[in-house]
Amino acid sequence: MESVKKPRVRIVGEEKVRLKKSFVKPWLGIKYLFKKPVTIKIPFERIEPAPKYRGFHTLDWKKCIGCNFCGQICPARAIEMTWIEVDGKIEKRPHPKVDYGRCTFCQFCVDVCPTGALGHVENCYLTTSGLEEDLELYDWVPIDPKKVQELNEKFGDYRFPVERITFNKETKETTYYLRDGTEFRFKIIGYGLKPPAAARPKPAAKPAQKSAESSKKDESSKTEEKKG
Amino acid sequence: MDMNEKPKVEEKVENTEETKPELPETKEGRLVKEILGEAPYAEGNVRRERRVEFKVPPERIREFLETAQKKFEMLIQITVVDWLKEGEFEVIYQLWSVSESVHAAVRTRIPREDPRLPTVMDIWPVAETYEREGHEFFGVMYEGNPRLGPFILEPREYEKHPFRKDFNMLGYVKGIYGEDFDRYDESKTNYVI
Amino acid sequence: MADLEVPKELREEAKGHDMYLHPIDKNTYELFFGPQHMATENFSVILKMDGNRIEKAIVNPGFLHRGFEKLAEGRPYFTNIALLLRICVPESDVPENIYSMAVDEIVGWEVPDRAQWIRTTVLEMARMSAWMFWILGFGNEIGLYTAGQWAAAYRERFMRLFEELTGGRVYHIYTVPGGVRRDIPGDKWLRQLRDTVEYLKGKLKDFDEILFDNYITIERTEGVGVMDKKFALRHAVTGPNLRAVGVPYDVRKDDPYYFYPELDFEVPVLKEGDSLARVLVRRYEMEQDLYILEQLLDMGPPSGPYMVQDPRLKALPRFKPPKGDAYAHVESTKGDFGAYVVSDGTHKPYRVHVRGPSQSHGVTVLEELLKGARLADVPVILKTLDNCPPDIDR
Amino acid sequence: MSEKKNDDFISYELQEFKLFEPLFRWARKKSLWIVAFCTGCGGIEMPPLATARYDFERFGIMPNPAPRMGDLFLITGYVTPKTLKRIIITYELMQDPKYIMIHGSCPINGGVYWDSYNVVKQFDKYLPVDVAIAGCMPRAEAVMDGIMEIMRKIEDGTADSWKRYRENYEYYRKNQDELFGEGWREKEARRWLAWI
Repeated sequence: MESVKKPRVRIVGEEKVRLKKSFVKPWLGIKYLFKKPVTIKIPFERIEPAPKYRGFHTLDWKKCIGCNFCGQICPARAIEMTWIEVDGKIEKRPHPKVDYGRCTFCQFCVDVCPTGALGHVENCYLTTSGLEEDLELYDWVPIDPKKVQELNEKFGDYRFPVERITFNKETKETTYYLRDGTEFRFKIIGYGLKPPAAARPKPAAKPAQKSAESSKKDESSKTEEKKG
Repeated sequence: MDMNEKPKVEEKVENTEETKPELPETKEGRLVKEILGEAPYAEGNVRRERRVEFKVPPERIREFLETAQKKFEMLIQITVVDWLKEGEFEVIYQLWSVSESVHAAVRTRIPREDPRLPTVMDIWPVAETYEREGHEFFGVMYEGNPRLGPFILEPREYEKHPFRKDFNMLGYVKGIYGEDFDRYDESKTNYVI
Repeated sequence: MADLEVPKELREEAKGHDMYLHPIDKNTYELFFGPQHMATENFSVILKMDGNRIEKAIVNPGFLHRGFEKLAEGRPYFTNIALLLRICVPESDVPENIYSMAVDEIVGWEVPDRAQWIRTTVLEMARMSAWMFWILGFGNEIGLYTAGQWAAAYRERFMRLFEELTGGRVYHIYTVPGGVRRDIPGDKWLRQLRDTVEYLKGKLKDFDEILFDNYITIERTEGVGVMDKKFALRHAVTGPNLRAVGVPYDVRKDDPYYFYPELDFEVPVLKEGDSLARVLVRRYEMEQDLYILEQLLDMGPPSGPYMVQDPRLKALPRFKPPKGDAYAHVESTKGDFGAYVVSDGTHKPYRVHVRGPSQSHGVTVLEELLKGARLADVPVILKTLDNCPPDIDR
Repeated sequence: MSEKKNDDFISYELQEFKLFEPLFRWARKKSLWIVAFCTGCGGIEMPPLATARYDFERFGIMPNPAPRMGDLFLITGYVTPKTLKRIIITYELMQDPKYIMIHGSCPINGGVYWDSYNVVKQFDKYLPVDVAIAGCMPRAEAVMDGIMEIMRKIEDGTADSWKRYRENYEYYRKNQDELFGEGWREKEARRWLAWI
């Protein structure tokens, strides 16, 4: 096996790699006693995440067209399209609901969003207690980036913009208690690409086409499920 | 798309050749020729620079690997690919030659029903680990390896050989963790794409 | 000592209760090392001890098994990046790169120069931060905690650079088939990288003083866990562990990829094959990695796109490469990290097989090296082999 | 749960010492010892936290390998059934009061491994949880934030996962047995003995 020498590989042996063992040298580390520590004293000091750090999502509800590209690219199947009713008015398109119990913060969904409705901010802190009802906070329809920006400016820490989410399983009414005290209520009337029964009769042309498409897609997803 | 992909692979070969001034084609070619000279039952070809592959019938795989061992010192990996439609397992012994810097994929196909292969533990002792893995995830029997059995998995999953294509993962997960293992109201327990 | 055998009546009683009593012979006993031990990182070795000597060791992996290869078969090509990088946590760029390289080869993409430069830099940065992590682990195992404290602090510099470049601290999800996801954030970032390289170059001398020259390190590692060349090759040991037995095999030299053919660096080789040799080889490689980063910075990023231009990329979730298969590997700090990808023409890979370097040196080699070692040497052997359990489990 | 058991654990906070309870809480908060069983990938953020950069020893937190001396169990990432067995055994070895903090997506709802056959989907079905933090991986600062939250909760007495585990032991035990099968503790021990 001495033939392994190849012309391009520059091999360095013994003489350069080996060191001398020493008693004295380790003591030289003492010099760092007199230097400024690198520690970030967390409650008193803060380091900010880098710009464009992949944190929580934001969603411009007006721009979102409900195409489910984000749901398709998601490696964790964290995104579910949700039909929403705000103040008695049903949103024309479904919006993605992101589950931080699954999200990997890869932001591929942001990359593929065709209208740029889905975005992300640098916020990265979300701490709750471990009770079932507190963990509801991890599943939300992202709110408007402007609102998040406003909250960030107000509080200056990179926390999750919502403090508490209550979800009534019977009436499907969801309330977001934002950090600045405002409440944001809406009703979730269904999931999936297909408009739910409540939404179908009211809007006329567009959702009907949509439903035809989506039913096709649903079928394909079902076949996928069988394969998997 | 499918049509113009094959010429592209060949283009790649030419491109990589340019980066190295010596004649790489001859190096791999000579190596393949030398091995095929000793083992005429195998087929061999050069994929690209530093990549060669062999096709060997399963009965003579041990014999072939003993021959190949003289040139390829390391067994990098044993990959099992489950071709469900053909009803076959493709077992790929990936070898690396330290002296020649060539990667070889030695392919053999065995039936899916009764997958048996002789062990190569005595040629490369590291094969023990790879074979245990292949046995665990695909159920390939490597005859002569004494340590086949649950290795990474626990016995419950081990019996299922989870990497086989006909293992229904979602169904299995639903069986263990409950039909609706999603915590939230919208149950995301199916695939979207 | 013969009296220690289990009394007959006790054995009978145990039988009635469906219990298993192990006959005790002499001083032999079993010791479950891990998965809670800090040196093992979710990995367990069952040791059969005779007094302080290990008679037999059985590796018991699988605490981190998630079935990556099966999961990857159920997800589209690009999405798999976000999944596969979790195979190697300390240097998550390595699985990203091998997978991307293999897919590039299947599709036949020629990755733009700028993307190649960025990938090379990212890989080297990942190597450097993984070395720092290794110093931390190794220092802690032999009781030199100071070195670990420093190394963790220096690693944060690279973490910050990664954060600015990729948007993630540990999981970068940055290299994708066909290029990278973001461009370099600007010249400021390059300047910061150069500063960090310069800074660490100075600090390596400190590490020499406190860790590598240290009397304690040498006493603890010399002559422990010796392999010879034939053994290492037959067991497919790669990376620094192989270089420590005298085989100058480095994927960056032997199967060059990206910008490595244009870079000039040395491959350190020692002949002893004991733990000390493995440590020293690693120490020299740190120097070389910093030197490589310096050369890359001198070269400067080539201009051009950072992602391959292909109309197929518009429908990202449904991107379909042609049929084919490819094997790609890179040199990680643990050794030769490879991925074998088979495509059947659909939008999901047919099979992805990842070869983690610890698969070869973490099971059979470890079992062999532990035989006859003392209990106190177990962490040293584990750390100098640089065993990474997720490689084995996947 | 029978009242007898309830009495049992309440007797831990002895009536005679009720006066000193705030002092005990303060002491517990200031000396959280972590069981150094870093499961899953989040373990990589522990060394920066434990060393010079973030240095949680400022708060009296210390990684400690012995479960008997530990107070805080960090579930740093996904949990496979094989690990979960060890986690449960380790958790039961720990002395009361003990706290659990879960990191990142995976223990909450499966994370990226939502369809994996070998990853536990909802950790709080098997063991009670005090604090959960989001992120994949959570940044070191976010982990710090979670630890601060636990300290706050210990001080005002709302960190009660260990009490919940005692009160609802049957529920947790049932879930554990459903996942691993009846009698898994004895079986597991025997399997490894037979192995050697």
